[in-house]
Amino acid sequence: MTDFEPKIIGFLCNWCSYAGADLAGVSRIQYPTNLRIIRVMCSGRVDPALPLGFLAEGADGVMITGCHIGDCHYIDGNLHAKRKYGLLERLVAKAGLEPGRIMLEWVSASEGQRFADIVTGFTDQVRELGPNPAVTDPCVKLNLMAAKAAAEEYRLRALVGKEEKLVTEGNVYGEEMTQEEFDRIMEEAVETEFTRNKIRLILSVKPMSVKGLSAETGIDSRIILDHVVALRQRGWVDLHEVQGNSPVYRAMEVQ
Amino acid sequence: MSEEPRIGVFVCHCGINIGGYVDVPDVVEYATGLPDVAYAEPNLYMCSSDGLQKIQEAIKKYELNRVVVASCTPRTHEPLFQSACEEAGLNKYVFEMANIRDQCSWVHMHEPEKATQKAKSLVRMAVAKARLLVPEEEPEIDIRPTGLVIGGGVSGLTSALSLADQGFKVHLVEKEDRLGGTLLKLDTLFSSNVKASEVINPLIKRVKASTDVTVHLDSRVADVKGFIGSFDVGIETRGEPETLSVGTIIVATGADYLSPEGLYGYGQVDNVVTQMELEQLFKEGGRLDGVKTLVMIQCAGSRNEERPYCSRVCCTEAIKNAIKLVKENPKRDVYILYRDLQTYGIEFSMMEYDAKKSGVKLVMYDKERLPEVTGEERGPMVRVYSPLLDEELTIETDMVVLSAPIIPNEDNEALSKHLKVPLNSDRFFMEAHVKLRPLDFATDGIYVCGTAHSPKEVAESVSQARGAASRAGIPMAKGRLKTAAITSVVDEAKCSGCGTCIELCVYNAITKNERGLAQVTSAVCKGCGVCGASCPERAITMRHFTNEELEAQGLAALKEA
Amino acid sequence: MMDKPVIVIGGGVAGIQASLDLADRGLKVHLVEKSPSIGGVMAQLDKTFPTMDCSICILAPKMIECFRHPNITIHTLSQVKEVTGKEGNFDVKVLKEPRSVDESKCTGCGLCSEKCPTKVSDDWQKGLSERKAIYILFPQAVPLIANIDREHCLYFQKGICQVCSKVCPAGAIDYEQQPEEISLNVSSIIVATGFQELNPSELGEYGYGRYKDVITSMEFERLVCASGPTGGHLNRPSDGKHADRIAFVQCVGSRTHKKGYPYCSSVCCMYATKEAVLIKEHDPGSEVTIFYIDLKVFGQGFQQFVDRAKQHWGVEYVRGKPGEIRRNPLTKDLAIWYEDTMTGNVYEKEMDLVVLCTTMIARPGNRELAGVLGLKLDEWGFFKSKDPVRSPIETDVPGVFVCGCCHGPRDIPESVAEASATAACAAEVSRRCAS
Amino acid sequence: MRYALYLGCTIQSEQFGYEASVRETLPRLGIELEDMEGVSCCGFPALSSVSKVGWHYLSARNLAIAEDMGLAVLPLCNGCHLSFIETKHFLEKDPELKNIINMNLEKEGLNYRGDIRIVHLLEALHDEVGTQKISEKVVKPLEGIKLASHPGCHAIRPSDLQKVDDAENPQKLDDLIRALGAETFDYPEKIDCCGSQLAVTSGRVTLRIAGEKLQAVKSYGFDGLVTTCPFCFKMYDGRQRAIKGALKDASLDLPVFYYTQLLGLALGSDPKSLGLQMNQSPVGDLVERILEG
Repeated sequence: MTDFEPKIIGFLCNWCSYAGADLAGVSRIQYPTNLRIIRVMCSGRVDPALPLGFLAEGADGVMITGCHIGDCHYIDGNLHAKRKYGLLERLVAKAGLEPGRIMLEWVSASEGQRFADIVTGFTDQVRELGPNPAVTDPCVKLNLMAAKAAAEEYRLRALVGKEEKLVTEGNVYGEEMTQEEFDRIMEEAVETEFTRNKIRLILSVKPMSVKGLSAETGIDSRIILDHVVALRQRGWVDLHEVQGNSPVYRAMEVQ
Repeated sequence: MSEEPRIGVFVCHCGINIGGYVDVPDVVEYATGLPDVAYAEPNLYMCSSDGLQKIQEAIKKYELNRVVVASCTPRTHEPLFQSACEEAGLNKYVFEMANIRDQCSWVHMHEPEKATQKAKSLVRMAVAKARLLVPEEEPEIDIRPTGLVIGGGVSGLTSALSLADQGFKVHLVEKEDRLGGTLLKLDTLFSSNVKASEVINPLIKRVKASTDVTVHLDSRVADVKGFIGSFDVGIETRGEPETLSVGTIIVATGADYLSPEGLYGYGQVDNVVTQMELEQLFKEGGRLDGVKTLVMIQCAGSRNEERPYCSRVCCTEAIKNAIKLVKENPKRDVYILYRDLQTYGIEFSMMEYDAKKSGVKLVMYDKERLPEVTGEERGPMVRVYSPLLDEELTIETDMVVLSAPIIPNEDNEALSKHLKVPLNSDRFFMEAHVKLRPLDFATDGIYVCGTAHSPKEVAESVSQARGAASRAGIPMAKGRLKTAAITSVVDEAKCSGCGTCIELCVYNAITKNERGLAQVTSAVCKGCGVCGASCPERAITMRHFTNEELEAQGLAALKEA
Repeated sequence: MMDKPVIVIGGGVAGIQASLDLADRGLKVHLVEKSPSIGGVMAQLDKTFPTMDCSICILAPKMIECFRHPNITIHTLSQVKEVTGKEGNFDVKVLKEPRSVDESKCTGCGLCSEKCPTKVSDDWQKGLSERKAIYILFPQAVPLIANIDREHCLYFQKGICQVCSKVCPAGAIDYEQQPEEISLNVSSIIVATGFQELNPSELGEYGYGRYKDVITSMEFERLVCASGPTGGHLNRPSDGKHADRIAFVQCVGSRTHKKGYPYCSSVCCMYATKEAVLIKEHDPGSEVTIFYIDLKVFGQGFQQFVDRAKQHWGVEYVRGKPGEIRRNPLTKDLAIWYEDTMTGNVYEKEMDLVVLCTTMIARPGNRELAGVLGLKLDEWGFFKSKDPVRSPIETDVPGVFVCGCCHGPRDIPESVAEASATAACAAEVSRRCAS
Repeated sequence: MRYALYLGCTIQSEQFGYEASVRETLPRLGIELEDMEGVSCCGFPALSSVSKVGWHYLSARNLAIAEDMGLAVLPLCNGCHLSFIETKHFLEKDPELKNIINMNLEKEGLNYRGDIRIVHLLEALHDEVGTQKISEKVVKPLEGIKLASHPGCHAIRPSDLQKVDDAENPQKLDDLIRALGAETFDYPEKIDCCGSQLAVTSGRVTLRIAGEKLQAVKSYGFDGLVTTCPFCFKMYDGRQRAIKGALKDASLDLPVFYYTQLLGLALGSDPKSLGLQMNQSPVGDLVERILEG
């Protein structure tokens, strides 16, 4: 474990965090070499599907940093970053990956030292966790791919996109929703979308029956059946053949 | 760009800043082996004129169509290298930087091997992105050289005149049947005690005389279409609709004064008036002769739970009038009951001392124990507890003057909806940034000044009005506006018209087109990418920071050298 | 572009804003700054009230914009020495002090200062830390170019050392540089020379200069700033112990007819509130008290900011100006003596750190500049505008405009708005001259 | 250096030690003292609080005598010094009052011009002789002795009159103490009032004010307190026993000196010639220590 060097990817917003990272350099503040920085204009631009994809591909940790709340160059982009990160956290949990592998922090352009401290801390934390299991364990990888797929689906994106407004200003009818209510709906949606995408991925490898899927995923076959029905309605899954008297399903190519 | 990518990689030593810790030749050699890299070379100082020339030579010699520079931070140097590429005939958006100084050599000075490894992977990431880069256009839009000023008070008039003096046509829309606004109601103005009429009348005269300013009285803004450069503003003049085609809009709608019904006996006890009414009495003259004792009460309706903000001008206004009253008749007893004297800055501080010298009695009261006004035979009777004296004073007065706060116009709500610009919690117009963009709205081409934004005295409004005219004049002076290329673009085939992006965009850059689908006005888009990251259908692409490009960067990072 | 350029004197936030407004509309601008970098006082602030924005974070992009802008020429270490002519046609002579570093070669790598053997108290950090004799004013300096302080440089003093020229990878060190005179012909002149804080040792009050733990608000800004000498940790200068009990004293040198100045500096109540909230954010357990005469909450959102400081952060506000700050000679602890004028009670409270919010005063340089430009000063050395109500930013000299704190204390948004206003004036002038 | 020596009432009626030490030491520093004929009370504080004219008349009269002598006047007492300074200040601002006073002075052939130089003992020693010269003349340096400096209010306030030393941060007496080889440092109560002005009206308060300062001075480890004002000296020295009683603090005993007494010891004068035997605070041991050197 000692010689393990985690691969860490960091999304930095151009205006505060990236400048903070530069300041760490200008001030010659040293930190571990593991971080690989991707510059984005705003932390709110970080689509949860991106980090999930990197984790699936074996990144040991992903950090996202933006301007402090209130300092956002785009007024409230970092608020949306925060909402999206919420979804990311849920999906990482669903995929059974340690929450410590992702991080969202605010770093201003004047916080060179803070940036270095954050990177150092996160690197140590990930080093502690050890290598990303997705590399060796195909189940975890499958989960992460399912999570990524879920993050790319309409339902979760629409929910997260509306979250800020729903819980601060309310819906079109002006009904404000408490964070708790929203979280409940979100959690349910995440569970569903994650499972359905997982089923679809499994079926895309090889056709299976509901029973088989249940065995593969450890989920009650009745729940699997509901999902399969829904997936068929979406046109993502279709009947492949009937073995004995149990139908076998396959994933459809989705354009 | 259809043809095969041919990437040139240029690695900077930056003296010893990079070269001292990162094995630059090794990085160059490594870069040469990367996919689609046609050429790579080191240089002592990439940013030196010699370095830039080398890039341009290489572009020609090796027919490069992508350029990667591995050196310092793009925040300071990207534009330099981009223009070098442009001079060599490349579009500036096929350029990418790898920050191997500020974010590598300088922060890993004690681990040269690892620093070199990191530098390689930063270059690998940049190359991965560069392969996918495409040329971007910076579309230009026309800016109509005509400004719209909403509001014909001192701010609006000043803005309009400045715009005219800058050489633009101006439409001035005023809801009343005459120009002048609040100043018409005032007698004198602090700090110089100049007659309000001497300030406002010359402005009105100049505006009326100006051939560049078209005045629309009795008019209101009914609806607003378009964006910076080409706003189509529908106004109604006595029911008559008209559409004004303008390039920029200045909001100078001013504010109102609270009528403090029920406060301190206002409306119930005789001779309890507001500062505005006192100004009116001054204008009419005479009626104050009988007034021997007069009490002014500050914060009458402000700095409380209902209206938390301080109205800024009342203390100085009261002091101005108090001095006037005692100088008129030194036997007069004039009290100002205040909480915190807001006599800020030099002139107002001096007025405060003048008041004390002239014998104006300043009595501080406590918010927890407000003064009381009751109607008596002789006139209003004031009871006030002074914490400093620790006793309650009872003052028999001839008149009580309430300093009622400036409050936002009730039609701010409507106008803010038409212009799609926000109001703050006090219902005044809210600027783009409290500190550095006090006169702009987040929406390009719309500006604010004067008391429409918050309570202000005349001089501050005049400065702001001139300032707003400068801000509005900038795009109009340029005539054409080069808009950023790093913007969102909607793939209509994918868009379902859910409107999520429209709600998310603080710049109102996204609207629904006639088919109900989202469309980005790139002139207005600031390129943050929030919409793209949120689009349920993933129908929005972020130019120059596409998902594919970011994905490629990340996956390249995960590959080991 | 046929139009003549405009000269902006002073590279603080006001000067920067005026320059950008003019340059963006296509006018050439000469931005003259007497220090080695633009940025002014705002660059030294940690956060800004009432939004708690990080000051340098929001200013730095504008500084860089100035630097990159094709229409703006920045003249650092420069001062205006002579002006002739009139509106539309001023001839201006600018004197540029030698940097002793070739601006075209220096890459701002900072190696020179790293190796320079001479340590000097760092004025930019308010003397709370040291810099070298060759130095870059601050990390975000624009231009990011080193500068030799000849007063302290061993080469200029003793003719020895020359380490910087030996280590400079770019060969940018140039000991031979001479003062340079630049002649400009401009259509109008914008004055934005800003202010400075009163040095409270002039007052004798409150033991400033005698007691290390009595500091000014500007010193506090550096002390609490992440890029400051303590990396943002609030440690007492005397012994480095963390400060848990902090007092802010308003109106030090202000609103008085005895020693000091009779006027109110407009911003102290609010920046003290900001600084108090900063302390509470870092360390909610600390006790912070603000002593004031009248709480100036006249700006947009100020009252709400103070309410938040009181209710949410538990900052204590005491109406009363402390009589005296005493230090126990054995424990070195400070005690502040004051009367709470709302109750009439007198207290003595121990404090770890006392921050004096001192008067914003005019820059002494104004006198010379006023002479050069033919402008009037008020009795405290601030530039006088033509008319306090009608033309607050114009002066008695047509074509010369003033903005920001050089004509009296004001906050950042006011300075920025005024800066834009002067830009409008300058634009109007160049139009008049064109037609 | 020659001065017209103005002793005032308090010194001549009870503070003989001060006069003695001054007459013993100043000449040894090259300061010649000339006595003033026919001087009266300076009018402070008794008269000044009831009759402005009477007070300024008395002060002006004394100053006129000094002007006649063609010398700068050296009032030993802080009270007299303040009285003179204020009279000079007010008569400059009020020529009418000056005339009235001069009309009265004429009767005894006196005239107050107003160009008189008024010099405080601290100024004479610190600014005119100089600490350098003093320390050169020291034969018995007061080494290892910690002395608290008490300049006294009237020597430094009100600050906007031309006063002896900085009202917020007086240092001259401290410098003079150091010049004798003794040690001193700032302490919070340094510029606190001795309370003597309240003696007449509210004695107990006076004792408390003076007592708390003495306790503080002791707590900082000072060996003694030094002043040049007879009023303050009276409080701390003469009434120290009363203070002990009032504060019920038996341990409260602190040697109190006139600066000139310590100056004398340092210059090697005989303690008797410095009137030290007349000090009522326990100075004995400390004097011993100094003499033994």
